[in-house]
Amino acid sequence: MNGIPVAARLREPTQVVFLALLGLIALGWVLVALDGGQFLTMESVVGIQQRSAALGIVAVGQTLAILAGSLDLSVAYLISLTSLVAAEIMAGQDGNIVPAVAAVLALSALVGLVNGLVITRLRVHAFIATLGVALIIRGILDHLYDGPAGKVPESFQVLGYSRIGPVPVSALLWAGVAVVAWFLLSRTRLGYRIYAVGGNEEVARLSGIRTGRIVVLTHVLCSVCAGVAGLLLASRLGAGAPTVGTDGGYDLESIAAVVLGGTALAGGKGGVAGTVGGVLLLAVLDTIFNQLEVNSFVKDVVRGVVIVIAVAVYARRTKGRSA
Amino acid sequence: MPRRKATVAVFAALALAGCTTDKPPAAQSSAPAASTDQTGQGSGTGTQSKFFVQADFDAQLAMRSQTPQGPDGKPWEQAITPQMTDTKTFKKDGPYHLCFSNAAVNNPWRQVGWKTMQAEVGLHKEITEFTALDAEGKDDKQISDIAELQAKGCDALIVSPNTTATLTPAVKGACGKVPVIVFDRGVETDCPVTFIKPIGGYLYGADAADFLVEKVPDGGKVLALRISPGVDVLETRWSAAKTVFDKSRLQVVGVEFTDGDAAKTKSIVNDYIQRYGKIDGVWMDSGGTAVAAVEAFEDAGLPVPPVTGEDQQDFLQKWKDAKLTAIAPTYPTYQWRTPIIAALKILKGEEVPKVWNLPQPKITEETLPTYLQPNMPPLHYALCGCEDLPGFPENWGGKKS
Amino acid sequence: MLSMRGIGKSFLGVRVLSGIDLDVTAGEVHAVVGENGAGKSTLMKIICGVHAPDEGTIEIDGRPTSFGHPLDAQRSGIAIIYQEFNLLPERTVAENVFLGREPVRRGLVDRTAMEQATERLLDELGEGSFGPREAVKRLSVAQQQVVEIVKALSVNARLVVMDEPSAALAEHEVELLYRLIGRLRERGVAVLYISHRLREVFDLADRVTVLKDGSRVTTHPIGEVTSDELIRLMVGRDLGTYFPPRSSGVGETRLSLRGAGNHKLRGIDLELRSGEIVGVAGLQGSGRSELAKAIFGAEPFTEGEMTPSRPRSVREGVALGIGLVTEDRKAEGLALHQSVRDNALLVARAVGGKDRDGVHDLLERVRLSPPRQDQEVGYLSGGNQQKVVLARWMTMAPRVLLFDEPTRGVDVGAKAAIHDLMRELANDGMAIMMISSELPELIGMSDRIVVLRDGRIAGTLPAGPSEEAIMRLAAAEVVS
Amino acid sequence: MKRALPILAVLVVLLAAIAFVNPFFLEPAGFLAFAKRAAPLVILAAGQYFVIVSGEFDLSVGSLVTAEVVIAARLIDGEEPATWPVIALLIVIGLLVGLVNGVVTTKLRVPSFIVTLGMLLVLSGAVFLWSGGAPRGALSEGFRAFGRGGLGPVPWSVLILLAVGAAAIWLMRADFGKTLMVAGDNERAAALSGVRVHRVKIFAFMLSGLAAAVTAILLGGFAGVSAQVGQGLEFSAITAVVLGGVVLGGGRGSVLAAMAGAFTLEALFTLLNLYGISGALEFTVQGVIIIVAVAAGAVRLPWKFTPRKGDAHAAS
Repeated sequence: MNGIPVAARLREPTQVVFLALLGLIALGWVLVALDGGQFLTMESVVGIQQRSAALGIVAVGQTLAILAGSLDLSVAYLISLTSLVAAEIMAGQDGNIVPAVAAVLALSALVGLVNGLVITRLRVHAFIATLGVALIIRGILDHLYDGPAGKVPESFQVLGYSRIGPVPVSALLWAGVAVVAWFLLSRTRLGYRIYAVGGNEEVARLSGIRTGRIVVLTHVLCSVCAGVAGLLLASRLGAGAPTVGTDGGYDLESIAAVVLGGTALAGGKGGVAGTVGGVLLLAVLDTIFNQLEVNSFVKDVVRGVVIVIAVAVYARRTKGRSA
Repeated sequence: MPRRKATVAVFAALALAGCTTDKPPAAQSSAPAASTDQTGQGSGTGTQSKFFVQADFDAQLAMRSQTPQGPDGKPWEQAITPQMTDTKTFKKDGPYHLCFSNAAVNNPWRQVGWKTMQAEVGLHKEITEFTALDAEGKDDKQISDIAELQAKGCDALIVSPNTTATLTPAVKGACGKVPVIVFDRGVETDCPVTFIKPIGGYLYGADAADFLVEKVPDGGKVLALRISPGVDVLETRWSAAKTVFDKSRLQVVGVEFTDGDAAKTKSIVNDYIQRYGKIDGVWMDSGGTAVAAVEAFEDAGLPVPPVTGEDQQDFLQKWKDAKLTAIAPTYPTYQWRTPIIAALKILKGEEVPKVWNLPQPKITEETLPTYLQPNMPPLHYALCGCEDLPGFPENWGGKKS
Repeated sequence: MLSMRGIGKSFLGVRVLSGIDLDVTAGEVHAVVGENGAGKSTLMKIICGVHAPDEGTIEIDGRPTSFGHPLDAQRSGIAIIYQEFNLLPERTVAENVFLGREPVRRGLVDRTAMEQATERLLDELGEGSFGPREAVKRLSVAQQQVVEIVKALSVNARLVVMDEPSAALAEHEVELLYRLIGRLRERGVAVLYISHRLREVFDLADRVTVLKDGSRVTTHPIGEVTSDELIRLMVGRDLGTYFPPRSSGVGETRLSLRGAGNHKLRGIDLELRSGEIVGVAGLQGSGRSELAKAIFGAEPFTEGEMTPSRPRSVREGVALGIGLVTEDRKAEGLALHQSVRDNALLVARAVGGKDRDGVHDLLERVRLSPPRQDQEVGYLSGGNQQKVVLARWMTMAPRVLLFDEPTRGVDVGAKAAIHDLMRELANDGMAIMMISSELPELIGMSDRIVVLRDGRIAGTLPAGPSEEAIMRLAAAEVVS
Repeated sequence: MKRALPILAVLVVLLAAIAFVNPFFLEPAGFLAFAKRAAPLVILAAGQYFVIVSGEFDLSVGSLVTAEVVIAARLIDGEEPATWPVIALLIVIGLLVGLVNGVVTTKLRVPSFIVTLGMLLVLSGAVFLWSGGAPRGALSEGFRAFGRGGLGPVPWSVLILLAVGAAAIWLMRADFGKTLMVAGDNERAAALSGVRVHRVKIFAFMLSGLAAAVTAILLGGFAGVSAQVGQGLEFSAITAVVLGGVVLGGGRGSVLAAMAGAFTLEALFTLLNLYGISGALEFTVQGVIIIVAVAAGAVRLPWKFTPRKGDAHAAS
């Protein structure tokens, strides 16, 4: 009972997801070897990171929203919008990078603010509120853009393409966002309060926490993460694209990754580490499928089953402990 | 995904890049991109798309009358006004390992094409390995896929880009390492050895519009149905049609987006029938919902006016059964055979066209019987060029008849 | 430090408190005792800022104060420890203790400081069984209580209000509580201690205030009263309240238990007979509600015999003709957004009972006023809500009906109506078991009273025992 | 009925606005055409209602509709005699998918949001895996008749809608509906009254699956085979239900109001179309209206006296 090691702060599902990740890598190794290929080549390791960076960043933001007992279905459209805003403002000019990044961050923060205020002030269920905002952004996108637009200067594409050894810059960005979020959750008052609000809003209120403000802030942060993902994608694509967010399925997939990482959908429980594991798990799964050239329909089936089983396992563990 | 039948010529793409730099350096997010066509109360065709490039339009229409070079009866090996390019530097001995980065297989057109390509690969014994990655319609994944494929020791890389501008950097990156063949949608670089495409979207849109201009009496009301806004390659089809309609005496009473949803299409057509009493022609930017549009007239108990469709079996069948006045411009799926053929030519050091313009026939009342294949599934594309391939028709979902 | 004068409070026109005076001095353990419904909880909620009083004044250190929010009370140095803890199970001890007021250094939460401070407080309380980094969900109930107390101390509370703190604790854990309260007193913290358990009151308190029917009866230094006197002061009210006449005759045995038990109950022998109302007394945590739920099948017995048979589920219980009127109407009894009719017909619908038209008569029979069937239950008074629950069970004409605190939160008129109904049902041949912490009710209604203590039957008393007799059995420690 | 009043009022206003622009709408044929168009979504919303009122979500209905249409096309393959057996099979599949959703949600205690999200992925993957990526085969004329044909001037889909609506209302008045409501409102109280909460919820999911099957039959009939027939329908259905004043979280709202919500949504689309709001901005308008409607708590009648909730509950 006494002297709980720091490691215990890694909540159980986090361990499960990383164990599952190791298991999956081992399994992938065997399968790909049987198929006559090599699994963890330099390219596939880089590929895993590249593939997971954008989803990873969105999922980190989504983690915050879900921890606070909310969720955000508007991220996919926001990503498309921010990629376009970034590319259009940059317009191929190095000098425009800073204003473009600033505009994207401001815009996404604004969207998050709207999400948060609609949920807390107008008391609309997060599901409906963010779905509504998603529709609003979709209309604006459709109205303003005919297709990919804008141009990202070469220097900004460093973000999407360069790498340091086996580590792409985009993965570093993701790691940075994750570390910041982890730091926020574990070392700042805001983080503590996000857990409190998601865990039990009444307890949080009785402890003097302004719960509404916390929810709004997490939505701002979640949207900003989506904005950062939009920037990353703009740099990858060299332009903004009105369908990049929805094609990537970043809304439901980010929620799936968060839940796969052991964060409870009801909030208050989980963390960024698990989400990182969840995203990596999905990316490794993708890589195995890629190596084996499995068609995308099988992938969907496997993904769906994996997500449900994972959450069922977490539910079982929780039950076992409380009994 | 509606972005199915992509086509942008390299120069169109380059012009597009030019177009974006022409834009005012947008200072805020609301910097208006050229707005899409507004659907006013029968106010006509709206403003022209920013994607419209007159020179490309003219070039494509000119190709319509030119005779393609190449073997008869094998349109996938033919080319229109080819500018050959030398490939000796890529020459190497077989066997070959070909790689393919596919944008997606998420719609029937791509499904038919993908099966055709696989069958084409099966024809060539010298291809011992064929690695294909499906980007599932995600630009970001396709960029990673292209990078991953370069590491697989491919002798040639075929790319069907998910979007034009956004895949350019990835393709550029690959060009230095292997011969790259791009088809369907283009990229904004001329580094690929060859770019394979049918003539293009302007021709598609113009073929359909010309037909209506011819068949619909002056002053007739035409409804234009588009899949969705914000899809670059579909813009060319519409902008060409718009150009044609603007010169005609037809009245375009509406330009509507259907999301490629048959039910929505039917509802929209129904609304227009109610509002205007009579619609004299229907223009469509793709065929997926053509049958639904026709059925809307049937269900309303009205004669079906001249319509445009595509080479999908269900439309061709409907055309025959209901004796429609119709035309089906095509964006042929046989283009999926050409990249394999091109890759082998390149690896054998034979010259290939730099821009490989494939013929882009339209199905007319006269040619309808040739293309109609009742044993094929409803969403099969007639111009697959796959009839002579092994496994036909079962692999394409058809029945032996 | 705390001084209250003339505090009064009403809910929906029902007077709950009137003219309460209460003084608490620093370093004092002040016990507040009284029956259920005497107004203790309301008083506590006023002290802690949950409710605002309708009349009267509160002074802290001589300064008049009014609390609009629990936080105001907290800032004034008052902390409350509820029966249900306000803790986040997923978070650590230290995080819970400093929730909402985390220490910050250079913009970051100073976890070290937080954990050290928690550790220090835990040490001061002599608590070494867990550390500040332990997740609260891993702690026992007693340990969670310690966390609540540490939380109170960390805000430098000068007055800690404890509402039935021992209710959820096992015997050995109560020792820990004693020690904690001792430490609080040493630190000069005042403790307002609400309990039924007189032994605790005598062990801990410096002074004791007795509440009855919303008024203060008396305040005494503990040395000046005996437990018998205290019991008399608490309960010694005029029993002139009307109760329906007792049963005319007891019939066949409807249900009997032999050595029945489960995780909470041991060796229960009990018979419920037609026409008889059996009262069940016991302190909180003695297993009263668990007994009802076990008989009913919601938390089934795992050992012993029950005839006609031992239900393993609610549906089996219902099939045996057993009904349960639960203690917590809002959490376990009613679907608050549904209509009276839908709530009343719930059991009939759940088990496929046929008689639906009778519900109107039933609602009239339970004297629902007005007997509107389409009203949302959430808008009814507590008494009417209880009548709806009762009607629900009457639809299936049960052989045995179990009542858990049937008149809690019910106004006087409805109370009498419910009592009448219970007797009526017994006279119609039903076997009735009634759990109540209101002794006069128990005495007035029961044909026989079973007293539970620590999950066992401590004794059975015939009709009309004295309240003292019940209390002695229930809280045996006092006299033994 | 009373709970459905506000949304019915909104619906009447929208319908009036449509009729103002398009007088044909007032004629029986015009209105029937609208009802026919709305029928699939209304039926789907009715199914979704059961799940939502029990406190759960069903995100799988959209891909279920697509799957059903693809299955129908491949199995019928244009053969008239296959129509009825395949329709029976579709209904079984719908019920089965609901059963799995319900069992995993209740017995394995996985949040229904996740369960049905997983089901969405599994269904869309599995059906195209089976059909080889694109729909194949064809629907028979008999099958199409449900979406296209009619009994005299009345479309079959309207008749089916009426039957489904009546059945849904009847179900909600029957024991099942009442216990479902209570299970969504207070699961514990329901269980302690002998309600088999798990079974009731599973049944709700099965109803949603059944509604998806019927929707698939109507949509497939109306518009033919398509690979994207069900795309986004799950969100439309949930939106419609919520628009009808049904509360996410369970226990409140009527099925009539949910269906009226679906009608309203459909009327809104029609209206935006008629007034020539650009196809692009349509979504924006839709998003704003949904948020505003839900924020306004469209359910509560302003003129109906109800004591403030806190007061009544505080005293109990």
